[in-house]
Amino acid sequence: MGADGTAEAKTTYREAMREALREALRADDRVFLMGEDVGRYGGCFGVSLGLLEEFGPERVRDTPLSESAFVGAGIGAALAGMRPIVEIMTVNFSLLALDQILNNAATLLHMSGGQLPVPLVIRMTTGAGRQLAAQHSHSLEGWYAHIPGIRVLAPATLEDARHMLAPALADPDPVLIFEHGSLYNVSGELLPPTDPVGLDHAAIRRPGTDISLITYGGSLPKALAAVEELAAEGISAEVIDLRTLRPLDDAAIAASVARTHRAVVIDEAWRTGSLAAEVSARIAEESFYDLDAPVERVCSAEVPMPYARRLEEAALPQTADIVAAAHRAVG
Amino acid sequence: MGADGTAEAKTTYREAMREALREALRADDRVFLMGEDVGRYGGCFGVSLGLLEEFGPERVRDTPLSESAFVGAGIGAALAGMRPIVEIMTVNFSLLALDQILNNAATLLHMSGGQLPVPLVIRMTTGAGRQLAAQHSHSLEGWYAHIPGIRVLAPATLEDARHMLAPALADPDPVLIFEHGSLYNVSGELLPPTDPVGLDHAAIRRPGTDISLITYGGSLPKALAAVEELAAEGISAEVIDLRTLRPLDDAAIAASVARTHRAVVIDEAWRTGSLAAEVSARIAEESFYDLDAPVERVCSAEVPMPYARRLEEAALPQTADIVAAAHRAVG
Amino acid sequence: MSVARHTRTRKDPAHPKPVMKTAADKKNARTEHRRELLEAMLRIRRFEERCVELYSATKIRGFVHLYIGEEAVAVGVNGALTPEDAVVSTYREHGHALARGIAAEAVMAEMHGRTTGCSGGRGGSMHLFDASRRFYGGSAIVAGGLPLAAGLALADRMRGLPHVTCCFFGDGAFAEGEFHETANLAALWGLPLLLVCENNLYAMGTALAREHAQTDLAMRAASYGMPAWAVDGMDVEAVEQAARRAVEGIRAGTGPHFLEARTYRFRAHSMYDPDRYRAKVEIEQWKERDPISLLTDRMHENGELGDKELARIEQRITAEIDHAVEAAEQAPEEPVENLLHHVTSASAEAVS
Amino acid sequence: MSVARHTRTRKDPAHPKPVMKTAADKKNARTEHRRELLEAMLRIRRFEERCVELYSATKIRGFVHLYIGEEAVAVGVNGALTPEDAVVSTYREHGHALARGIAAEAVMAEMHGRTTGCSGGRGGSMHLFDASRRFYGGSAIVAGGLPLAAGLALADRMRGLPHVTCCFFGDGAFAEGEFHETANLAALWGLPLLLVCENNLYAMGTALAREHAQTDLAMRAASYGMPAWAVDGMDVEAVEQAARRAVEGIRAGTGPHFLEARTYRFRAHSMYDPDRYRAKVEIEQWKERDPISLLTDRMHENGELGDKELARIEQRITAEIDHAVEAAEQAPEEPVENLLHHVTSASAEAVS
Ligand SMILES: Cc1ncc(C[n+]2csc(CCOP(=O)(O)OP(=O)(O)O)c2C)c(N)n1
Ligand SMILES: Cc1ncc(C[n+]2csc(CCOP(=O)(O)OP(=O)(O)O)c2C)c(N)n1
Ligand SMILES: [Mg+2]
Ligand SMILES: [Mg+2]
Repeated sequence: MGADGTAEAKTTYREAMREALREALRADDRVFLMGEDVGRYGGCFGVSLGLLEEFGPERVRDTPLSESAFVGAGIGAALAGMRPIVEIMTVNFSLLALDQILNNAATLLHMSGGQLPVPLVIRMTTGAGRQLAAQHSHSLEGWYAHIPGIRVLAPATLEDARHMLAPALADPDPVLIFEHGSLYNVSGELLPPTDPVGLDHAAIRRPGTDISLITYGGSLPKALAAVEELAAEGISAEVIDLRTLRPLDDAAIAASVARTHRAVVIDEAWRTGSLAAEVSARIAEESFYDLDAPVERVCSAEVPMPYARRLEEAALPQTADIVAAAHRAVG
Repeated sequence: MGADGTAEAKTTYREAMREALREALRADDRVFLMGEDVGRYGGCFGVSLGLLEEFGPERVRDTPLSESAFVGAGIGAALAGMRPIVEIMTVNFSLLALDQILNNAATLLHMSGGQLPVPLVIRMTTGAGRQLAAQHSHSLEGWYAHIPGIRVLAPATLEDARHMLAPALADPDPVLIFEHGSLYNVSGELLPPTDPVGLDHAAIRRPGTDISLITYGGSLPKALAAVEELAAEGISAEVIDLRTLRPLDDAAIAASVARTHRAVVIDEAWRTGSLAAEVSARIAEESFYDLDAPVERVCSAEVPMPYARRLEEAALPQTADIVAAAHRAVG
Repeated sequence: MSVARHTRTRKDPAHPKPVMKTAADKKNARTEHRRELLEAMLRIRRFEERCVELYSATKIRGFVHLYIGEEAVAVGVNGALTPEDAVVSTYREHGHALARGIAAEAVMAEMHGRTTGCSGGRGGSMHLFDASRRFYGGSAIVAGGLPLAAGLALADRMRGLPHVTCCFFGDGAFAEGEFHETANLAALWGLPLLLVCENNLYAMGTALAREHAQTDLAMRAASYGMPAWAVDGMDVEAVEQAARRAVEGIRAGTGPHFLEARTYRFRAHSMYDPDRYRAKVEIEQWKERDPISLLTDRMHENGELGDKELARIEQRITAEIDHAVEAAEQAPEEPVENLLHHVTSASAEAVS
Repeated sequence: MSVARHTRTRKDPAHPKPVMKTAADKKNARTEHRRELLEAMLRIRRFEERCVELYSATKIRGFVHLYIGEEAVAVGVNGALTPEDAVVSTYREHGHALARGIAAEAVMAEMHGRTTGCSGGRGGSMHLFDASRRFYGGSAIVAGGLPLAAGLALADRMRGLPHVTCCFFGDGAFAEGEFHETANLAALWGLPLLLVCENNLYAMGTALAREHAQTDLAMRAASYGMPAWAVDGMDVEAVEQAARRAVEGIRAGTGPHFLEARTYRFRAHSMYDPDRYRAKVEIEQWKERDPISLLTDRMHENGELGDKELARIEQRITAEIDHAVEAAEQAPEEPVENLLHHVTSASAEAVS
C-alpha cells in the first residue's frame, strides 16, 4: 500500500524490460527483435512474452539454433538500415557469436574508414545463482568490455531495465546489454526517470563517506545489503553502480574514491582478468595518492560453477564477503 | 663467429618450435599435430615444415576450415588417451573455438568431479606488427588467462620456444601456447637449458634495481631495448618475463616490486581489460606499501588495428612508450 | 506439426532367421530381450517421474530436462553398443545415462548435489559423467558434444581399438555450425562415429519447420557422404535394429553413420517451460504411440508378458528408485573447503 | 587434382533468341558486351600484376591475396547485379571491388594505406569497402561475411526493397559452421541472397578432397532446399548467364540461390605462400583455360576483337593503373593524431 492508502503498482525487472521492448517496437518501424525462442515461447526467461502476438512474426522473429548466423544477420540488417535487437539466451552461448561481435560488429566502422556504423543492440542474460552449473553460469561481460567500438550496459535497477534500451537503440554503434538472471523477478515500484536516462554515467546508489563499494548488475543488491550491515557498525559505505561497463565512468569512480579513500570492487566474474581487475587497476593508477588502503576485489572463486547449492554459494560473491572486504579496507 | 672462431649455430624461434614438435612426436606415440595447413603447406607460418614428411598424415593432420570441430576433436582425442597438439592459425580465429575451449576443455575435469582430465596442447599465433589490420592482429591471450582450469604460456625466447612444449604435454590439463608472430624470425644461439624448464615461474631477463618492467611474449624484445635506453640515463630497470600467463607467478612479481618499488606493465592487448590490468591490480593490491609510484601500463591503443603502417606503429606499444612510462614512474 | 510427418520412416530388415537354434529357443531369447528393453525404458520413465516430484519438493534444482516419451531411443541405441564403446550426450541425458548402466543411485545423488553422485555433485542433471563406462556427459551447450565425440572416435581409431563413439543430439542442434563441421570432419576422416539425432520435432518452443528450411534431416546428413536413415523412435526394437545396422557398418570401417530417431517428448522442454507452443491434441496423439505401451502391447499380444510379471518389474524399479532417493538424501555434501578441487588435476587435493 | 574434376559443370541455356532487333543489332550489342566483360577482367588482371610489383617494392604490405585466374567469376556475377544490389566479399576481393566499379585509384590508395583509399587506409588489401556502392567488404575471417550477407538481405526484404545481396566465399569457407548456419537461415526465411562459392579447388594448401567428405558443393547446398548449380568459372559468359538465372529467381521471390563457380587461382594463396602443395603441371593445365584468353579467343574467332582494339583496351587500363599508382603514392597518410577516429561514431572527430 502506498502512503495514501492506494495500492502501489509493482513492476518486475522482467516487465520493465518487456515494456522497453514494446515501446521500442512501437516507436520505430526499423526496430525488430530476433533470437532463439523470443516469439512463440515468449523468451527463455519470459521477457518477450506477448510481443509476437502484438507485433507479428516478422518483427518478433524466432531463429534457429545458430548463434553466429543470427547475430551476424543482425549486424548485416543494421548495416542496411534496420535497428535490430538480437537476443542471445545467455552469455555462455554468445561465445558462438563472439567472432561476429568482435570481428564484424565492433570493427566494421573502423575498418571501413568510418563508412559503416552498426546500430545494433544485443541483449543477453548473464550470471549464476540458480544452480545451473558450469556451462550456464559464467559472467563473461568483462570480455566484451575489452572490445573497442562497442558499448556495454548492465542495467541493475527497474529504472535502468526500463529506460536504457531507448538510448541504446539511438546509439549509432553496437550496444550490448547484460541482464543478470537473478534480477528478472525483482519487483518494486517503477519510478519515472527524473533526468533523461544517459548511458555515459555511473550512478551513486547510496552515498557514503568511509568506503566506496563499486559494482554493477546482479551484485548491486548484495552491495546494498552490505551497506546496511556496515551502517550498523557505523561504517558509511557509498555504492557506485557502474551501469555502463564500457566505456567506464572514470570520473565518477575517481570522485568517489577521492571522498572515501577506500574501495571494494564487486564483480561476479572469476577474479583473474575480471572487469574488477580493470577497475582496481584504474583506481590504483589514477587515484594512487587518494588511496588509504589497497583496493579489495570481491569476485567469484576461480572454478567452473559447481551444481551443488552450497558449493555454488561459496563460489559466488556474497554480502558477507563484501562486508569482510570492507573491514579489511577500513582495517 | 663464436669467441673461439667457430661459426655459431644460429637457430630461429620458428626452428626451435619445430624442433620441440619433432621431439614430442618422436618421444610419444600418443602425440599428434592437427590443424589447418599444418601438413602439406608446412604450417601457415612455416613452423611444422617437414613434419608431414617425417611423421605421415595420421600424425601431422591437415584439417578442414572448422575451428570448433577440430579443437573439439582435440579435446575428445585427449579424453580417449591421445596427446594432441592442436594448432589454430591465429588467436583471431580461435574465437570460433572458444566455446569448446571454455565450456569443454577447461570445464570437463571439474564438471565430472575429477574423472576427466584433458591433456591437450593448443598452439596459436598472436599479436600485430605486420600490417595485417583489424581481423588478424588482436592479442586476446588475456581472455584465455581468465579461464580457470587451463594453463596459458607465452614463450618469448628461443629457449622457451624449444623447451616449454615438453612440460606442456606432460601437464594433465589443457595448455594454451601463444606464439607472437613477430618472434618467428628472431634468431640466435639456442643455449641448452640450465635447469629443467618449468612452467610455474616467471624469469628475470635482466636484473635491475630502480624499476620493474613486467611483460611477456612479443613485447619482451621491446622491454629489453628500453632497458638499454634507460641504462644510458642511469636508470637500472629489471625485466620480468611472465612466461606463464595463467597461473601468474605472483611471488616473482611481488619480489621484483619489493626491490624496485616501481612497475611498468607492457602488454600488446588493448589496455582496458588486458592482462596488464590484472598484473597492475595485483601489484597495487598485494604490494601496496612497497609502491612508490602508480603502476604504469603500456598497452595497445583501443582501436581495431589499422592497416596503414604509421597508424599501426602508433597503436602498438613501442620502446619509446616504455621509456616514457618508466620516466613517469621514476618521476 | 502432426504425427503423419513421421511416415517416411524407413523399414528395417526383418529379424534374422534362426540358424541353429530351435524356434522355441529363439522365442525365449527374444522374449527375454524384450523384457530387458522394457525394464530399461520403465526405469527411465519411473526415475524421471520421481524427479518431477523431487523437483517440486526442491530436492533437485537447476535445469532439469525430461526424456519421458523418448526412452526407446536411448534404450534401443544402447542395445547396439558394447561396454567399451563411448557415449556423448546432452543436457537431456538421464535416459542415456541409465540405459548405459549408470546406477539410478549415482544419477539421483548427482541431482541431489551429493558427493556420491556420478559427477561428485558438481554436474547436476545436465552434467552426468561416468568415465569407467565411457559416458562422456552431459553437455549443456547445444551441439557442443559433437566435436568431442569426433575426437573420441579419432583417438580410438588411432589407437587401433575397435570401438564406436555414439553421440546423441537434437533436431535443434542440427542447425548449429558445430554439427555440420563435425559431420564433414567425421565423414572426411572415416571416423567410427554414430550420430544419433533425436528428432522430437521441437527445439525448446521452436517447431522443426521453423528451425529448418529442409526438415528431412537424414537426407541432409546423407549429403555429407555418410549412410543416413530415419527410424521410428517410438519403437525400441526398430531403433535397436537400425542402430545395430549402423554400428555394424561403422565397425566394418565404412565411417560415420547417421540415425534420425523420430520421437517426441511428452513433457515440457524443462521444468521452467509452460509449454505454450504445442497443441494439447498433438501431445495426446503422440502419447498413443508411447514407446512403453507400444512394447508392452506387443508383448501382451504375443503372450510374452503377464500382468504379474509387469507388476514385478515395476516393483523392482520402484524399490531401486526408492533406494536411490534414500541413499541420495543421506549421502554427504561436499564440504565447502573442497570448492576448488578438480579445477586442475593438481587442485584435486591442494588448492591451486 | 586435375582439370577433369570440373567436367560436371552444367550447361547454361543458349543465348536468348532475338525478338524485335535485327541480327546485326544483336551482334553489335553482344560484341559490345563482350568487350566490357573483357575490359573488366583485364583491369583486374593488370591491376593485380602491378600489385605484385608494388609488393616486391614494399609499397604494399600486409596480406595480399591475388585473384588472377578467377576474374571471370567477379565480372560475370557482377553483370547480373544492379548498382542497388549489395555485395559481401572476402580477403581475396580486389576483383570483386573493381568489378563492382570501385575505382582502381581508390583500391590502390587503400593498399598504400592512404586517406584516399576506399577504406581510408585503415583496411588494406583485405578490407576494401564502399558504402555508396553497397560493397560491404572485405572480410578476413573465412566465412565471416556470410551471416552479415543474410542480414543485409533480410533488411532489404523487410524494407520492401527489391535488392539482392551477393556473397562471395571459397570452397574452404564451405566447411565452416557459419556457412551452414547461414544457408539454413537464408533458405528458411526465403532471403534474397545469392551465395557464390568460388571453388578454386584449394583452401590455402589444402585440396578440396582433403577438406570435404563430399566434394560436390552445389549438390550439398541443394540439401538446404535452395536452387543450386555449378558453372564453369573460367567462362565469363557462362558465369553471367548462370548468375542472371539465379538473380531472376531470387527477385521472383524464390529465396536464396547457390552458385558454385568452378575456377582456379593461378598464383599462390598469398604473397607469403611458396606454393609447395600443387603440381606445376596442374597449374599449367588450368592456365590453358585462362578466362581472359578464353574470351579473347572466342571474340577473335567471331571477328569481334582485333589486335588493335585489344591493344587500345590494354593501353587504357595501363594508363588507369599508372594513374592510380601515382595518385596513391602522392596521396596523404592519415596523421597519427587521428588514430582513434572511427572507433565509435563519436570518435570520428573527438577521441573517445
Ligand atoms: C548453444 C546453445 N544455444 C541455446 C541453448 C538453450 N537451449 C537449451 S536446449 C535448447 C533446445 C535444443 O533443441 P534440440 O537440439 O532439438 O534438443 P531437445 O531439447 O529437443 O532434446 C535450447 C535452445 C543452449 N543450451 N546452447
Ligand atoms: C576462420 C579462419 N580460419 C583460417 C583463416 C586463414 N585462412 C585465410 S584464407 C584461408 C583459405 C580459405 O580458402 P577458401 O575459402 O577456399 O578461399 P580461397 O582462399 O581459396 O579463395 C585460410 C585457411 C582465416 N582467415 N579465418
Ligand atoms: Mg528437439
Ligand atoms: Mg579456395
